[in-house]
Amino acid sequence: MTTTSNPARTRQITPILSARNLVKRYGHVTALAGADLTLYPGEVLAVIGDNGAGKSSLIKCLSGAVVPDEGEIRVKGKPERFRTPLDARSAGIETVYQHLALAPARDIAANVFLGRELRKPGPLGWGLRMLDRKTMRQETAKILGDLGLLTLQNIGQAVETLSGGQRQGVAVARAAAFGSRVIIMDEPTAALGVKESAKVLNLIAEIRDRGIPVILISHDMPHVFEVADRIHIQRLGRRIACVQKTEITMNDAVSLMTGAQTPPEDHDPETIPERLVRQ
Amino acid sequence: MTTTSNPARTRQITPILSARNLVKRYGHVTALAGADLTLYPGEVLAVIGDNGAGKSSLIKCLSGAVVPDEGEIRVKGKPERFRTPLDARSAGIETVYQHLALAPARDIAANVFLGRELRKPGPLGWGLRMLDRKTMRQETAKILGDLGLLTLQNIGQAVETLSGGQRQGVAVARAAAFGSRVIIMDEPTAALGVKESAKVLNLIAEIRDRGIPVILISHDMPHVFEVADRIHIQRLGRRIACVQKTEITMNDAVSLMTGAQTPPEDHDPETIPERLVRQ
Amino acid sequence: SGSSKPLVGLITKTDDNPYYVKMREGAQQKAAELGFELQALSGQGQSDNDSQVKAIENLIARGAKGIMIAPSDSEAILPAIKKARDAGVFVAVLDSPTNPASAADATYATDNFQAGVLIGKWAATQFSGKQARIAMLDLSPAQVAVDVQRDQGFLQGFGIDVADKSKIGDESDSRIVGHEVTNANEAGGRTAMEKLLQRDRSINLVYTINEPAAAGAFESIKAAGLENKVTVVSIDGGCPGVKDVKAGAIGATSMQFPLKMAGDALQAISAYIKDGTRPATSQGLDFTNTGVTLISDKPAAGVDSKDTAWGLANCWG
Amino acid sequence: MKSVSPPPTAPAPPRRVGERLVDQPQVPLLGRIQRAMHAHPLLGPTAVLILACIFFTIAVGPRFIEPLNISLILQQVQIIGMVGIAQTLIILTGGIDLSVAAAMVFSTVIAGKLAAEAGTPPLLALLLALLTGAVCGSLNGALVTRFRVPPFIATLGTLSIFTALNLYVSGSQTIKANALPDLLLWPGQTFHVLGAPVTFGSVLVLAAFIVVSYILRRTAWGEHIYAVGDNAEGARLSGIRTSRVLISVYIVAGVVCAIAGWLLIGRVGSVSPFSGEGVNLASITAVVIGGTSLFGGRGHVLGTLLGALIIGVFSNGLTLTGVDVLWQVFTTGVLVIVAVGLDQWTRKVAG
Amino acid sequence: MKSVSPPPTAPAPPRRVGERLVDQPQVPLLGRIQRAMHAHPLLGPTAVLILACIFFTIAVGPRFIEPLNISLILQQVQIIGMVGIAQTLIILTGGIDLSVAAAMVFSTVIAGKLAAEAGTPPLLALLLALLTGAVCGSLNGALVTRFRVPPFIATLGTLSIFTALNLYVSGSQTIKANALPDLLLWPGQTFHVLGAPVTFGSVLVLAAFIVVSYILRRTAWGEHIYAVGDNAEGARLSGIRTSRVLISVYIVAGVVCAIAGWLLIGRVGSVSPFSGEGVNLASITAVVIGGTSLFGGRGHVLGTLLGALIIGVFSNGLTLTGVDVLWQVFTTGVLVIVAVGLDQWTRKVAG
Ligand SMILES: Nc1ncnc2c1ncn2[C@@H]1O[C@H](COP(=O)(O)OP(=O)(O)OP(=O)(O)O)[C@@H](O)[C@H]1O
Ligand SMILES: Nc1ncnc2c1ncn2[C@@H]1O[C@H](COP(=O)(O)OP(=O)(O)OP(=O)(O)O)[C@@H](O)[C@H]1O
Ligand SMILES: [Mg+2]
Ligand SMILES: [Mg+2]
Repeated sequence: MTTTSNPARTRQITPILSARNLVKRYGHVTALAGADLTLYPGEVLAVIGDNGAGKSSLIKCLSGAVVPDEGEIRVKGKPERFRTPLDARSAGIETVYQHLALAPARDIAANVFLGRELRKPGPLGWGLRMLDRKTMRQETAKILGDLGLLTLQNIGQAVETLSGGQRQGVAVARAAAFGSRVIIMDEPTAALGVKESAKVLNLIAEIRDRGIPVILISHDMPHVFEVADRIHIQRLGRRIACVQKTEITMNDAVSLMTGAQTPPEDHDPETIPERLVRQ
Repeated sequence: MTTTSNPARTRQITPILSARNLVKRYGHVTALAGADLTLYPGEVLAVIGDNGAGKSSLIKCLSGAVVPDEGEIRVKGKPERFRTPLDARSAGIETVYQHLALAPARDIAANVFLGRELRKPGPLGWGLRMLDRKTMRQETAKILGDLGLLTLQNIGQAVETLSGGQRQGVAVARAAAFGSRVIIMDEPTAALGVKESAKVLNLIAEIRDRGIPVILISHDMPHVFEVADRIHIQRLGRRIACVQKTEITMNDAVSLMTGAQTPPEDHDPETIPERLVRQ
Repeated sequence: SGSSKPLVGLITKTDDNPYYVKMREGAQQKAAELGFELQALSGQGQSDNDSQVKAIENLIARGAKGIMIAPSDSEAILPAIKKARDAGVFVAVLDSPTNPASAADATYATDNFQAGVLIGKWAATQFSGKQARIAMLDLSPAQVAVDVQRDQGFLQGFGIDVADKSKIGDESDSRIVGHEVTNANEAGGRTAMEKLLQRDRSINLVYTINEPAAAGAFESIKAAGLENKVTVVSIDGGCPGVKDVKAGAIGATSMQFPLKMAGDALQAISAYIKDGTRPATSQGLDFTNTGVTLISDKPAAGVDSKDTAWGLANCWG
Repeated sequence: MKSVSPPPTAPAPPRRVGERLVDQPQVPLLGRIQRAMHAHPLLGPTAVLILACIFFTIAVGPRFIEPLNISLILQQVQIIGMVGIAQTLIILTGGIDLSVAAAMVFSTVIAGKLAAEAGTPPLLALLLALLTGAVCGSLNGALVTRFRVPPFIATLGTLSIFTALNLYVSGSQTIKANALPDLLLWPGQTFHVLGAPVTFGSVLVLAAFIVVSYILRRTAWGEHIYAVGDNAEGARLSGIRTSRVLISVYIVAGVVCAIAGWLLIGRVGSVSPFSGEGVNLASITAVVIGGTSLFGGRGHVLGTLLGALIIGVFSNGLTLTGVDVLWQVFTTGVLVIVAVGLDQWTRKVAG
Repeated sequence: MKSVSPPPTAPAPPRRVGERLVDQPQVPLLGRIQRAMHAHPLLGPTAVLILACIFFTIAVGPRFIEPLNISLILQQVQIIGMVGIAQTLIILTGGIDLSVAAAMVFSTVIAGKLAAEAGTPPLLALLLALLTGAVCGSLNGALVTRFRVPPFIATLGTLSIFTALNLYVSGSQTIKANALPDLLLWPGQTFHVLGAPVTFGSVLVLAAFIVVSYILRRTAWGEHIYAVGDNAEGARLSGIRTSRVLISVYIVAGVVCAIAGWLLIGRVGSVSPFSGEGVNLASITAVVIGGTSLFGGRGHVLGTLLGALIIGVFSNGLTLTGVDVLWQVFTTGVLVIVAVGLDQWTRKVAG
């Protein structure tokens, strides 16, 4: 990808994922009141905002979990309509949901491979369609081990018997193992320990370095400022600002997010991440 | 309460809540392998530890949600056997669980007053046993307003339609409104926004200042160091250390917790909080 | 199971209908007299063939010498009966003949069609010169054999063209207001009657599948204040039913003799075990007709009947 | 009457702008209906009931809607309605009760035997019948809470047990009205409203619905029933004695079934050990048509009243139109599906 | 036989210490049984089955356990077993199917009518019967997924619909064996094993259990069925086409019911529109006794086989002991509760 550092030309980079004017209402509650979002290739976009600001609703629209009442979603500039999570997944968007999308009675490997199970090689696989549980277990152990996310006594445990953080680890591992074009994480570190959180932040940086952009929702400002390139600030169902991490302090971000401060008149939420500009 | 600053006498303060050698096994998994805990009056005790270290299991034993296989729990020095959460609640122990104990289809007020509903005054109340929904709504609105925990569009919303953070706010508000002797919070700020987290930390300090001790489980070290008096470090189902906040750095705490460092030989996890010593 | 007495099984359609309960009690008594051990089994409903098949198999396995069965399905039961007979078990069919009746060693049954004809004829005499408006309270939508035979028998006895004799409800006679199902119990009878009365309040003649249904129907007739305008006829001959005849709630009922069926069948089994004799069938029929008797306190010319005093002395329970 | 046109200068009513942060936008009519129904869950079944009444009034003629027929429908649904109350309570806790009909009939047999044969005073016989219901219910409750047998299996088992006891005690004998005291037959007595006879039983059912509705919505016990059905573990952690709530619900349900038995005696005019056929399934159907979730925690007992009425109206209306029984069965099947499908559609808005 | 005592110097087997972080402490025997049963959920029903067999062998004598009687029991449970497979699939998704028996009978009527009256070639008639089952199932599936009608109500409705169609098509007439082609009667044919006649139907059922067990445990489709029943929304968010899974399950269940219909023809030796009474409840009972949760997502189809056998053994054993039908009803009720209660006890360890 070629870009110049001339700010006038920055607009020419096509966002890999963008949303315009999304509206989502639940009965009398308006979760999204015309929200926008722009994600450029290779960046980590943090989404921050108060509780109930519509962060989860926004990413649910992007991942096909809910269909917005109004608004448009584009992938690489092409309008898309995601009617199911599978649509988004086939478009290469992998998501870790806040209320984890796990099957509690199934074991960890089954959850990691849910929806894309491996079959045995050879006739057992294509003839008898036999699952390759052994490989799935091994892969799972490997993924979890590599990520260092879980201190597990028993890999065959049902997910419902895991501790809160262990469950979240499973969900993150799943997204990380399969994400291809975009990875969205809704508060992936909320239940994680210090060590594990650090691992997830590392992981996010690694994924970005592999060229895959990440949307990260988090309430943890130090985490956000550690790993994000740009920060999308959501308030009352709308994006009120989106700034380079380097252009804003933590305090200002919090003020914007809580409404204590408003963004400057000339604020342009679509600026290209510096990382890309620098390239 | 009278105490001297003579360390030799500090042992004479009776812990308000203590646990000795708790063991809890789930099938092949050992969640608690002889855990201790001591909570002194008027202190904030933070419990930290890796995912799966047994923090939630520990407080579930203290709150009567599970019955430990072995070990002893004392309230004000008196041995107690909590067979149900109600037993613990009658002993004045109020808990915010990590997997929130809410009735998702009920509205916010019903959840806040669950199990201790208010009845109308007069014959409607004692004769017809009529609930005073209006007062419960008003009280709820007041509690939530005072705590500043929720930005809600509709107080009559079912809890299942709330955002992750809003739900947590409801659970915290409930415990704070009723706690009488001890309040236990299992990761109360995990899903909360910056502003709301700050409110909860304030709240914890306030509760402590009212003389009610608090046990706080959290993965957020800055939060822990902001509000705790002593820090209980849990590892592999056991308390490996319990130190004054002033005696330890964040880094050391994390090292202990992750096993990168072991506590000194002469470490005494039962020291009295400085706050009390100072009084 | 330790007894050395020969074992005989009795398989009824249900275990809760008083008709079969009485049949069971009668059989128990008779079996004790004849020195049999009797085991009573039953299906789970008026049309439950599967349980009856199971019951036959289990009785064969238990080494029964004779089986008495009131088949729920007159045809589907045949292979099981054949299996029993092949195993040397004497099979007596009670109450409802199999189709064909020759499939069993003996059959003791009411001619249900005849039972219907009797009340139909009796009703016809009550309505000579008067326009009848008829409500038909049947058993179930399934059109099982008893249901069809009684219903069609009644209509034919009354003098209505029944069209297909094996089908309820294909008549085109305007005197019939409608058919409803009752599940042969009081509550069903009441509801069905209410509905038909609401459809047409000029109903003055009610056919009912059995006496409990008749009792229920009469409740709703009474509630509508029509008890003096409506005549109810029924089939069964249970003691509560005969009392209803006596009290005027039911005009006439066809009495059957379940105790006689069971008793005769046990006698036949006993004889067969002793010397292999097989009973003969009633003349002109392929089964042994245990008879039906019309019970009414309003005897009608041209129809034989007995009064309720006789009925109470001979009712089955 | 003189039509009054508005004064031309009348000021437009003041519009409260910005009251909500985000203005409620214009929503199409269909959407608005959906939302209203979502906010008021009884609207769905009510609409189905009204539509059914209109349909049958057109198909059958005014005879369908006259007070006499309405009174009849009420009488016909009183048993299902009363048993439906018991069933609603249990389904709200996340259970199901297959033994309701058996418990009901068993308590009628006890009452009848005692009053007609043992010479027990009528009131005492009635009270003992209610006690029988309570005992049946507490057996179910004990199995569910103490022995953790799932309600479906526990009540399937007690269904067999009660049925057997019932046949054993009654000897399958019907006890006729003339042997029964007036008290037991009282629910079948009528008084007149608008020239139509109304039974005390019908009134009793309506009263029971109002009382139970009050209890469920206005008392702590009701609140706890919903909470237990919604999230049993959460309710327990919140300090609700879930076992005690469950046991009490089963006992109350048993008593309600016994009251239904009383209505049954009044309606049938006798005590018959093999009444109550189809009442189990019909009661569950009424509950579900009324919008109560089989997973517990969501629903309303007045919905069950509407559900029972819907069943009654269909069954009555189809007969009056003269449809063959075979096609009545068919149509009932279709209608149950349509009624619930319509209700589901109104809920979709919650997405 | 000479008893061999261990050589006194044999070294103790090497103990792997510190393998787990926390050593598994000594657990009392009862607790160990509980744990074993928890780890192997089929142990509970298996134990109940074995206990029942031992009990009846003592009560009845060796006649109970001889091959002839075992073969008989197998024949008697084949319909419940086959329908139980369909029911298990649906219950695993969190649903319930009340129309299984009606769908089964309807497909037999279609096969019988075609083969005996329309002169359709036997194989074609059989295939069309299976197709009928598939159509019945897909109607249920469509109602559940497209119109969001809860499975209980959807299948309650289709139960009425299929029953009516069934009576209509068959004209309530039984078709006798001699009018039916051999192919349709084939499942009732026997061959001999250990001198006892075994029907092909029994073998077919056992084979079906093995195949479905394989599918559920070893294929992605099986995995998805469990996931949908466990957490439908979570499965959807994980990219599983939940509607497609549900529809396919209902269709397969319909086909399995049609196969059960074939067995039914073979067993009864005729096509009767009134068969299948009690099969609905019995199939659900078998599933639950087998340890499958009515809330979906947990359980195993082989448990259903055990459940069906337990039902069959009780019903056969009670008859052979000569218990009267009244007390058979009673005992069956008690036994169902005890069987499931025992199973629950073994699960308590999960806390
Ligand atoms: N299914 C639903 N029904 C009704 N209201 C809903 C539903 N889902 C979300 N909402 C409402 O929409 C608003 C936005 O919710 P959302 O979950 O998007 O917030 P969020 O920014 O993710 O908050 P948090 O940080 O607490 O997770 C909230 O007010 C919530 O109550
Ligand atoms: N019901 C259960 N069945 C089996 N294992 C369980 C159960 N509950 C907890 N465990 C196991 O016990 C261990 C301790 O769990 P616990 O929830 O106490 O951890 P925690 O310290 O609270 O972790 P986190 O910070 O992630 O919440 C974990 O390994 C978990 O898998
Ligand atoms: Mg969120
Ligand atoms: Mg925890």
